[in-house]
Amino acid sequence: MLQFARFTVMRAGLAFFTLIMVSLIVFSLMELVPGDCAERYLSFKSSQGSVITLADIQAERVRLGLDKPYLVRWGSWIINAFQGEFGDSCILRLNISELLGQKFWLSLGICLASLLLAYLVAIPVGIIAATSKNPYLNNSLRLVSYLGLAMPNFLLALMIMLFSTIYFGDTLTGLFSKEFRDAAWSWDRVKDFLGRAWLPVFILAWSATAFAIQTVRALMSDEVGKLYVVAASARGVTGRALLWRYPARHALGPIINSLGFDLNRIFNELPIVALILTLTEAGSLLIEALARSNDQQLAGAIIFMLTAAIVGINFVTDIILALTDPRVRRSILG
Amino acid sequence: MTDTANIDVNVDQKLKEAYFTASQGQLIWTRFKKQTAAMVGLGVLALLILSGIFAPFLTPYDPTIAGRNKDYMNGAPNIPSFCDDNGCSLRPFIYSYDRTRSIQTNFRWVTETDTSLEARRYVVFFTQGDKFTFAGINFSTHLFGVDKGKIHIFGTDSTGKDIYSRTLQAINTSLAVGTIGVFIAFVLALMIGGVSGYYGGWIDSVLQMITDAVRTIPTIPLFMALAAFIPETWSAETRFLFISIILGFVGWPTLARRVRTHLLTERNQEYVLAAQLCGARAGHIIRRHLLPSFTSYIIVDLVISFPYMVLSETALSFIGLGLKDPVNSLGVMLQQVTSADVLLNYQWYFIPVFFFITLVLAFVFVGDGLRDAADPYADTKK
Amino acid sequence: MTKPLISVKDLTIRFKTDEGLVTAVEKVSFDIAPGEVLGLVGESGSGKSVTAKALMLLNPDNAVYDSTSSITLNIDDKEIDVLSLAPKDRLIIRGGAVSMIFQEPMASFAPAITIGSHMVEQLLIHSDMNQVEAKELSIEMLARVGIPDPAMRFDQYAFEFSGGMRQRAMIAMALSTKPKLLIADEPTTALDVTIQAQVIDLMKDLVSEYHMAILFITHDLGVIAQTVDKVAVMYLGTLVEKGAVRQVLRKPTHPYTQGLMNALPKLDELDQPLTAIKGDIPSPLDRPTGCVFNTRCPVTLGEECETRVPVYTSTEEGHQVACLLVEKEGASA
Amino acid sequence: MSEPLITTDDLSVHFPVRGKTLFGPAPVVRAVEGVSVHIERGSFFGLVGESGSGKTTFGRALLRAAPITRGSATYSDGDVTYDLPSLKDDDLREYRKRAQLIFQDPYAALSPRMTVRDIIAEPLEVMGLTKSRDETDTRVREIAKKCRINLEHLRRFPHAFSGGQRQRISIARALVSEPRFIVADESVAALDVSIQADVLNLLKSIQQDMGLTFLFISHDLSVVAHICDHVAVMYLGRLVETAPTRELFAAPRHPYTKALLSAIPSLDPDDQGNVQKLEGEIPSPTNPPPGCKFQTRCPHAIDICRQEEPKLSHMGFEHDVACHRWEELAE
Repeated sequence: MLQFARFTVMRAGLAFFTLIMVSLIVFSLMELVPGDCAERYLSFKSSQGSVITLADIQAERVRLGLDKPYLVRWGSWIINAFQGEFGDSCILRLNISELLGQKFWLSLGICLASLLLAYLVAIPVGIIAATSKNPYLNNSLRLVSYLGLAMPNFLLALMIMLFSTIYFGDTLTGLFSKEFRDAAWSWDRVKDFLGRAWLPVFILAWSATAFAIQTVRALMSDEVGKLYVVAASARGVTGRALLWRYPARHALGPIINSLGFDLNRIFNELPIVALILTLTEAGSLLIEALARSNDQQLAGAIIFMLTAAIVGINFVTDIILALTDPRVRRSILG
Repeated sequence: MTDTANIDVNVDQKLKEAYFTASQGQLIWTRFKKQTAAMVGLGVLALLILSGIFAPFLTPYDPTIAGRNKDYMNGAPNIPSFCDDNGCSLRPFIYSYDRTRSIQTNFRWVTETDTSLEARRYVVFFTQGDKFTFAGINFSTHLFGVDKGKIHIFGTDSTGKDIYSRTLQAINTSLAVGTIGVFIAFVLALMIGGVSGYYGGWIDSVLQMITDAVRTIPTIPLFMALAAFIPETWSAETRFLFISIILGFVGWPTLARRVRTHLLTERNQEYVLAAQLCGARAGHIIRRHLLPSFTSYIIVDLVISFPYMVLSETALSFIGLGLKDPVNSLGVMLQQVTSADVLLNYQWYFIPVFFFITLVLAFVFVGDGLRDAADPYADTKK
Repeated sequence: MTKPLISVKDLTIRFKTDEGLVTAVEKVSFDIAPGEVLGLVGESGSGKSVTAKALMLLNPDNAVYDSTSSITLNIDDKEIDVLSLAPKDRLIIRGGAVSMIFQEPMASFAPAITIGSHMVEQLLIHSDMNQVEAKELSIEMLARVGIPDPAMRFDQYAFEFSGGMRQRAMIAMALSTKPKLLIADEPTTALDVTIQAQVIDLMKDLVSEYHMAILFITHDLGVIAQTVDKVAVMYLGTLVEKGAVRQVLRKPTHPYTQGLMNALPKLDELDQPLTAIKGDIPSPLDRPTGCVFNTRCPVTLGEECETRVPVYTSTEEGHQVACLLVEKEGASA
Repeated sequence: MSEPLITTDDLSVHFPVRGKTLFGPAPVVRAVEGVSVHIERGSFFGLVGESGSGKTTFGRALLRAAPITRGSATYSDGDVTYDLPSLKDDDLREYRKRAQLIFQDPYAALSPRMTVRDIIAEPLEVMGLTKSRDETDTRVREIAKKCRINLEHLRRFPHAFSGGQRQRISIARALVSEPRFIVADESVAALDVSIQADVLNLLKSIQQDMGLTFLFISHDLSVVAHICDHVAVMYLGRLVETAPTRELFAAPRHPYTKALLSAIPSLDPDDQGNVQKLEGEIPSPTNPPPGCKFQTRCPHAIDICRQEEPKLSHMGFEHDVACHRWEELAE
């Protein structure tokens, strides 16, 4: 038990270290970008008609603490970030945590739902692909899963949207119907949300499923060929027990292990799908911050939070593995 | 009877000797050739790459605004035919058309084709047309064209640019972006993964931590953040280079991990120890043992990571952060299908989409086939 | 005369590969009586494992059994035609009346399932025991094969066992359903010699206690000498010699068996030089015609050996040899 | 008695265990602990032990392929003398010409990407022993002929060969630089019996032809008995007994050697062997028992065995044994 606690603490330390590394990378990249927050905000102001002088920019810099050395700023940024405080957005002048708040969690929820959907499909399909001896079934499953790779999410999203516009007259876009957009959470709003959220979830799951099928298939093919499966069938274990209790169970570990990186891949697609489906509630900020307004504070905060979510998932999956897989447990506990 | 048997034995013997003296590369190729899907993929891929490289020659018009057909914007594809009501011709032809737009047509373009014999436009080969530079030399010969007017076999876009010409050009660009991206990622991966795998120990641990940290950052959001700051003043070519470089910079960690794993397994092979026990220096071991054993894996890795580079470029261009006119890329082409108008009225915009899907599929199949062929256990799995 | 427990006749197994059909086993016939231990000896590529797996229909799907092949299992006055068993009837040869232990005990236990869970699962499949009874019997079996603290070991995983303990657990598991025939595929090859001695002792004890028949597969003639009643020598998919263990080891008659004996370093004859069998074992892909051993045989008759497949000649009661030379000598004598 | 080629004194090889230890000193595997042997010039020296006995590590330490933690090891062939633990650069490279290794696994030891000719020629090229390609080819052919490799096979790749042929290629590579000392690590263990005899005979004839000194590492006592002049037995990193082959097999003194000998199954079905069966298994080298390392399995262990580690004592003509009770037990 003590060793397990030690492992948890060490693993948490590693996650923490990763986050710090990530924050440094993200922060540095944001810094490398030409222009800083003061310039950006004031140039935005000037485009609105205000008259801005160099002195104004300098004053704004001092106010934002941009005159301090790089590492000091990173330090204060990271300390605040760990408290969930990202300062104010460059352009919108609003507190980022408030701005993101619920929207971030909605995005995360959608991504996790896609991940879940992807594996709900991929695990049975991958297992069938790995164990079936029918070459036609195998090849067609392979082709379908490759199509998932070759047909990018945004194209699929687009197609679905266009078709639905033409044939149903509903764009299926957004996460809420108009009447619920700014309403408080209620049962109806939840229903409305679910009625609309399935599309982004489905689209994000599309290529995630293709990836997941490949992973499951490869892992299962490895496991199925192992001697312990032959030994089990020599003991009279047959059918589903032979499949689930033996290779499937042992392939599960690496799958759980890869969940964090799968989430990473889904996050990759999120902004693009959000853009097409005009997921204003969840994704617009991302697009807005990243692509439109060059808001480095906001962009940094979003990327940092996404990464934190992945690091968190990786941490959780490692702990789950350590709890469930005796081999991992052994290597930890010695 | 015995003679033929002897010949058989001889042939058999020769085949065997060929197998025995076949190098790893030849063996991989033999195994690769057995996979139909991968071979088809390779054929398609070769075709696409070649048509990308020779795009200026294979296409009739300049793919940029310079080559546009002012009189045929958003025009439907012209399909050459051999026969019509007026009889047949050995030379394929298309018809002349006349496009009008007025209040009667709701301000839409309406095309009237003139199907009379005189209005036929015959397809001609090796015709002179727009100038282009290939390998530093100026040319103006194109594979085909028509004797009068213009031919657009995939139709034209809203500015009158020939979609066929743009598509082939786009393949070229996307491949180039992918190549530069993969190359940069590969060089980084080789350096970082190589150092990590060759030295091992704490250097390895630290580098692994950094690689893992970089790997957790979702690349496209990061990429968007970076690409968004590309100054508007940059030329299309500079943007192109910059985007390829960014693609390479975010793509290295996965490759680096694989390089490291290969290196670690390879380094502990007994034949490497045998060379060390001969007193071979690190340089000799790397050159003679590590690199050769490595190349097959690296090629597989590169081929497999290529479609992801192309996909990333497409995604970026698609949201308008990537390449811009006059540079055509598949992403730019894909971006144009985003309006409902296209689906309803100008379906030929979707033609490049199929090229894109085919290109990615071809890469995936070839990569898969190569991986199976290079897998040393492929034989024992039978 | 009692019926043999299992009777293998003309077993021919080919594998479908990219290079066409590859013959792994050709016309192998042997019987095992109840309580008898038959040793199957051969080097790599001799097809001994393929033969053993055929008894449990464990060969991969690309294995083709020749139509003349038959494997008959006689249990409780019932004759079971193994090769035509439908998948649902295969329980009897898979852990029921026939059990198997493998060369690599580490790889034959699933790494994330406890030893006990493996054992209980098998008992639940093959008997009408409940979970508690199955666990009791499993612990009892673990104790019987000499595993200390069996109740604790029951809940451990294969990687927590040492090599010898794993093989003991494997034996305990194989015997828990009281099979009539135990197939032991190189059970001691992966073990150190002192551990091998322990396992052999254990197996000898268990044979007399459970009165079961064993098909013992190994490449080690010493192990054969110490464990079996009868021996069958395989070379490149063919049985070249079979007989009682004393007959075969003291009077090896087939040139291959003789060659094996001469090639084996013996502790009590340190001065005798080792005589290798010339050449290499041919690949199953180019199986020699005629007598399979003709490419390496020191006393080959030339063309006749290359063209004619020898039939079995009895040199003494129960001792059979497939060699043209022996055939001729027998005829002239 | 001829001069020793290799002399070790108290040779030890320790490896740190790589693992997740944040606190406290890293545990150490004492793979080889305090081994002292003499390997005479021109002898065939056998090293026997079960898995985990440290025999492979010892062999590699003599080739400087494993780090020597403590003790001394000297190589002396009459021309040169090297102190192995302190060998540096040039001397080390010179030593590599004189000492070579033959591996166990004939499949892993040959690079699949080089032809047989290139594999055998590699040491010559690396060590700069030949000046021209022709000279290299001549040397390769000579040695290939000696190892009974078909000269037409030189342009083939290793995948064309069976285990026995590969092992001959491996031997040719080790011999091409004309070394004086060869470590053969389980070099016949992976081979079938009918092939094994051939390779053993080849090794023996080459040793006599070229006047080589062999350190033959094996787990198989009967093979060692046949080919070696002198045998050393290792258990858990320690040398427990060493003697000329005849002497050792006729009168083993250490209880472990006795058990090892009696565990070999006899070819005679009626010879059940004199019962000397060992209980238990070899302990882990990370956590060896106190006192005599064999005491956990020794049927004769008494209190002193559990407390004090026995020293190697000289008990007769070149016959040493490390046991507290060998004298009583001999009676």
